[in-house]
Amino acid sequence: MAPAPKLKLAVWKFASCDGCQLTLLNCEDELLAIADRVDIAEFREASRAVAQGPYDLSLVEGSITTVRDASRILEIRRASKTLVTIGACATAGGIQALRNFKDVNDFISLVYASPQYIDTLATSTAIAAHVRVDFELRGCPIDARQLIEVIGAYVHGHRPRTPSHSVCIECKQRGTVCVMVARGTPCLGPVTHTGCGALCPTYHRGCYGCFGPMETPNTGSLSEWWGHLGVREEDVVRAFRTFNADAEAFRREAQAHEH
Amino acid sequence: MNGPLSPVGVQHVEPRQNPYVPHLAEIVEKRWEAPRIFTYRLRFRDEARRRAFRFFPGQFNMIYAFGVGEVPISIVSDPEDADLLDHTIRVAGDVTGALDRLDAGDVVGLRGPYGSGWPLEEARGKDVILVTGGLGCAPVVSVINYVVKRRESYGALKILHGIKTPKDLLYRERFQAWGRIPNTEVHLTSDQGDGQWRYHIGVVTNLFRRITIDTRNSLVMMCGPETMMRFSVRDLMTQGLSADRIYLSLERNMKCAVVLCGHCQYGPTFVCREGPVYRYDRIQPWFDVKEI
Amino acid sequence: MQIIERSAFPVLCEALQRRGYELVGPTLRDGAIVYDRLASAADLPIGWTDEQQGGAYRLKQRPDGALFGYAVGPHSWKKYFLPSEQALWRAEREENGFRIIEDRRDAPKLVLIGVRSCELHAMAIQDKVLMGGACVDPWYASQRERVFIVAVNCGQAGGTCFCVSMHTGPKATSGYDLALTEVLEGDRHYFVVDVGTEAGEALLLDIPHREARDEEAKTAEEVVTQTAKTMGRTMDTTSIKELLYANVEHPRWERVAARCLACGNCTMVCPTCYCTTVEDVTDLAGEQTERRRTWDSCFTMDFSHLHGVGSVRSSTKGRYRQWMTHKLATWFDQFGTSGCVGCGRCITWCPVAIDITEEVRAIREATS
Amino acid sequence: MSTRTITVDTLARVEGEGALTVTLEGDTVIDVKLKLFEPPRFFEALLRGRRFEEAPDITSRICGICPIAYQMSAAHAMENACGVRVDGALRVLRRLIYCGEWIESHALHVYMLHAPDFLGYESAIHMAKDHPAIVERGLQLKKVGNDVIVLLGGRSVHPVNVRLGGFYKAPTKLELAPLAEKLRWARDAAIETVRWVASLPIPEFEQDYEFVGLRHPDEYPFNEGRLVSDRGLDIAISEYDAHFAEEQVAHSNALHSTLRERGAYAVGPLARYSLNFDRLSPLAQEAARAAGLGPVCRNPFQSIVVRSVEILYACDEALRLIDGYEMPARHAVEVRPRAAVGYACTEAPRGILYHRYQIDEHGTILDAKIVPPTSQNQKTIERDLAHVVPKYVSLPNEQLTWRCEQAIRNYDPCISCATHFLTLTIEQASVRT
Ligand SMILES: Cc1cc2nc3c(=O)[nH]c(=O)nc-3n(C[C@H](O)[C@H](O)[C@H](O)COP(=O)(O)OP(=O)(O)OC[C@H]3O[C@@H](n4cnc5c(N)ncnc54)[C@H](O)[C@@H]3O)c2cc1C
Ligand code: SF4
Ligand code: SF4
Ligand code: SF4
Repeated sequence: MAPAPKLKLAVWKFASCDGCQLTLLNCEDELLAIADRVDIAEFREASRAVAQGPYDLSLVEGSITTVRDASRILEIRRASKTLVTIGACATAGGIQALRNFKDVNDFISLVYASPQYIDTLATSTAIAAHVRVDFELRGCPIDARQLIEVIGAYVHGHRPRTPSHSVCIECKQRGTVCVMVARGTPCLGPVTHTGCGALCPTYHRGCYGCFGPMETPNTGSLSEWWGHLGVREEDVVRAFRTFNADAEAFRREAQAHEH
Repeated sequence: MNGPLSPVGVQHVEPRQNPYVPHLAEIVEKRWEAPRIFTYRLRFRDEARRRAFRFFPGQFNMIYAFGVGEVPISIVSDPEDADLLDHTIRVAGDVTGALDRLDAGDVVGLRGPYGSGWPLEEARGKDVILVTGGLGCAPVVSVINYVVKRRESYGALKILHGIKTPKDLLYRERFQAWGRIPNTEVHLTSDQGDGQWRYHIGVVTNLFRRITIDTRNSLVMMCGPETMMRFSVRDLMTQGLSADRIYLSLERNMKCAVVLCGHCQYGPTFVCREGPVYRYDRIQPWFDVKEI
Repeated sequence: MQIIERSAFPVLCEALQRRGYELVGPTLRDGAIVYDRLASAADLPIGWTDEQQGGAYRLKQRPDGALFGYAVGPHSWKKYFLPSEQALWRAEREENGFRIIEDRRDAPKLVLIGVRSCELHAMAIQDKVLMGGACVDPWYASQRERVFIVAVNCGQAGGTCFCVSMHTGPKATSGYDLALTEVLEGDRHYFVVDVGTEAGEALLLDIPHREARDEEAKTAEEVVTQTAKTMGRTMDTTSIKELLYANVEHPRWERVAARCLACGNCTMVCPTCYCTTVEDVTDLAGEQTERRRTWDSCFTMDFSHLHGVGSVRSSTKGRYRQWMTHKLATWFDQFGTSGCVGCGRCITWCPVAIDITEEVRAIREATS
Repeated sequence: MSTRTITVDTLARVEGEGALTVTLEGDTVIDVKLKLFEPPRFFEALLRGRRFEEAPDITSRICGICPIAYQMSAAHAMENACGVRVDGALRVLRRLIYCGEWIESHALHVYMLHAPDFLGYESAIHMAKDHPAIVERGLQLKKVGNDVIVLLGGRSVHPVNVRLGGFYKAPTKLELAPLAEKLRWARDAAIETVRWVASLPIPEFEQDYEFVGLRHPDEYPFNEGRLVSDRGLDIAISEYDAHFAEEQVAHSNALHSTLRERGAYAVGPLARYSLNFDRLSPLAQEAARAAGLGPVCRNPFQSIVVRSVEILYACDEALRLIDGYEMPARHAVEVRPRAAVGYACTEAPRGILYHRYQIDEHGTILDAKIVPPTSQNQKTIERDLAHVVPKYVSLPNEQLTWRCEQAIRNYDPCISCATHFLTLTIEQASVRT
């Protein structure tokens, strides 16, 4: 039972807030152990040192929003044996994908004095829309325990064990009281992918869906129930249109309520 | 439908023992059967455990790979020689993948035996018809080995095996060898043929027309994809075989194998308790229902 | 029948604490009455009640100082016997293989305060599942041996309760050390006590109590009868197993599946649902691993995953049918009892108010 | 005269993506370009039409390193618009969670991003090989900061508990208690940190800045105060736009923030410290003096010391806050929308973060403006570079480049923040395969 060989890791960034990469640095207790087990070949946020590819494992943060990035991700894919996307930007386009529902030129001129200089694509898209992705780790931001699980899984050669059921199951496992049933607070937990530890309900707040859709999201039934709770149509649209707005199930549900 | 209907192995359980803890077993030998299919010959480290271990063909063990997980795998060796336990494993996903990375001398966790076995006592003196499909033939290999070793106690042995394409044929030599055993027929069929395929072409149920089935003195044992078994059962019954003469081995997701985790429910039964080998009439109402 | 005055109730708790028991029982938290550790009887939700409907639960203040004036909440006692997470064993890599280590400790001594009749039945059902077979869940068994149960006969039915239909309440009939009926009459506030075990009897000796008068015993009886009359829900259980077996392909399954979120809440809150999954949790170096068991639900895709097949029950229809049929039908064949005690939790805590009694009714009506 | 160029294709150990080009003719710097090619994400535009209570969660996604700063600026600006003040224990909790962010962000910068420069390591992970105990201390210190955020906010990146008017759920006094023990350890570790960074080889490099920061009557500033400078600026936050402007600079196509009357200015730890030394706790002041700092510090390379002093202050302050905490009666004050404009400026770890929102009577956001610290410092960073390069011009390119990077990292620039409004220059940086 020889230990697995050292894995060559690269961390890449596209349009994002850096929070998912930071999650790796936030594994304070494990960081040096990780550095022991993997060879960090490229991780700009943490190191000047860069090593040439190919890489065994590439962690990709951020969405594709420019022509340059659309070609850069192709090169990264070619250089990576395994490519894992981390976070809502990389798996669903992130909050910046809200532009996908509007005319991007309006956005540019709102923010910039000289819009003609801006090079940006009309959409913000997930990495999987451009290249083959081996595994998607959800969350805005990702969860540190899950990130360690993913790295460990590739170090030891099995698939990451990150369940894809609803937030509710984790919520109940923690013994949290359901905010929707006990307070009438609209909650996206039943259609949202687990992984955060059911944070929002624990803090008495409805889940806002930052891990994106769960494995079999019945968004229509939930929206209907929200209607009984007094949530207006436009607020249903807003709820599905945040950090995972362009994830298919959420996109469809928002569209269904947009009049 | 209480209690198992097929023989159950001697399960040695102490009242408050932790049923999830496996025993360590050493891989004595790793033998390749086909690409991505291998047989482990395992031996418990603990001598007392080794001595106490008794099983029936058709039963399974839970095999544990360090740090990855545990999976149910049938025992294919002979029950009279329970010192060394053979398990034929097809590399499927995580756990079987991790098992594949091990080799002779390495250690796995092993607990069992669990579930029901094939009706080999009842089959004495009768014809035994084995129907298998695809890659799911490991459990019936134990029957073949058992019958072959006690050849005179059984009637005709008819082995029907269906695959999708010729390249899915595993153990070609073994099939050929079985075919040479007295009073034994082997019929192979492939859904599609190719230039080299010299056996039948078509689905496995077509083979029923190739053999004579003594409906009063035969037991059928089958194992394979559920769809294949569904069609086979239907065909055999139209040929006059009664439901209580058909046995099949089923699979369901399994976590504990000791009726504690709920995963392997099959209608009113548990595959780890009433199964994996079921007499067809006992599950007949459920067998045609989707998503049971 | 004995009488304990309200004023002596804290003494009962203290007497148990003196015997080395930790108190667990209902208490207010996060907008609901949950089960948790209690420092003393003062932590009970005194003067509170709940209102329950499908998908809705609200706390309300009561005009009186009742200690147990509410129905069951989101938690069930199973969390103490079958915790949502349990380490089964761990292992360390060694020169020639690995070493398995079991860290088993004795379960703590707990006194469960305010256990309802349906919950006692739920425990009896889980006893069959987790201790009645060839293999016993040792953690469950160890905790079951180390509890003292103070049951309470329900003085009020919840909006989603149907124990009367399931023959599991509202009066506790077995499985307790002491069973109390809380009586509030004008300014009198007392408990009528049924003794269930010798341990219960011995405990009584430590606290002020007296023999109940006939009219007191009758009042207590009256409380329970009244509760039985006001059940929030009913379910016709006549030949229910046969009904469901005959209707595995009923169109109603599709209709409920259209509403069901497959979120799994119903299984999590159900006091009898016991399904678990097991996973290895490993360190990065791959030197240590722990086998960890967690609550699972038949509503997840992974639950019925088979390699090469995917999820056997990939449709919500298949999963809801599995759940309900298990509760009300297959459970009988598997364990010789119903899997449902009529506590109503799955109705209250279903985020979209799917109602098991309603589903049974729909299938029954369409069939007859 | 010969021309020499220093280029860094992708800056490392900063948050976000940027590049640097310095062009020299002989010993004279003729051009400095700090290009931020992080793609823009249009936050100000996508906020339009959203509801006012969404601003804290949405804007926190501008930056994963300082989400609290965004949540605080957004919440305060909306409360300002609606005429609500958050006081008492809720205000205490807001200061406390900000302390957490300062500790985590500063510890990250001091140990993981900046210190390796002084000792010549590519990264803290490389540094850990020779100095394991130091790096471990830094990680644990950072962790205590995160622990504060996690307890109050649920998670360290984009915490979920902050809302307009306060929190979704305020902790009990008992729940806060375990933090105190960790913070006491952290305070000691911070004292050690100040000592250690003061011993690093810090270049002499005094610069002349206009320091801009918040000033509060009796506190070291986090969420409130007037906006002041050491050259006489003293304004209410609502006057920000009258005094500050974004300027288009020909060489980089980037918008730089400037003071209308006087041009470049500096925000961040140096500015905050120099404007508010008298508001630091005695322990922090003492540590600063022992480390050789005066009440004003104009050497950007010493920012690592100032940051460490601020870590110490944040630990000290957090302990004080926890000690005096009583759980509030309500988790949040009600904030009712009204048609108005709201302003707020808070002290993010990297300096002031300005938010301005216009909302309508239903709480719909009509207009948003966000000015993060890094864009305010950008002009000052370029100026520093123009002075650093001549000073070290005799160094070989590789070392001079490193020195330049270090000078940029003095500011702990956060490019993810900056580019939500900065024009970008596309650099063809390719993947090394
Ligand atoms: C009674 C019984 C006997 C079996 N005998 C054999 C045998 O002799 N040889 C052989 O190669 N295979 C046999 N199998 C199938 C074998 O158990 C699966 O191939 C194996 O579990 C796949 O695990 P994995 O981790 O490699 O795959 P993954 O796809 O990674 O599966 C993940 C997990 O799901 C569960 N799971 C997936 N597929 C199955 C399955 N078919 N049955 C039960 N659990 C599953 C397991 O817990 C597994 O660890 C048998 C299955 C059963 C139920
Ligand atoms: S199925 Fe529903 S009513 Fe029945 S015991 Fe479970 S939670 Fe209670
Ligand atoms: S209903 Fe589902 S979760 Fe509950 S015990 Fe049955 S199979 Fe398990
Ligand atoms: S019945 Fe209700 S609680 Fe159960 S899975 Fe469906 S939606 Fe969730």
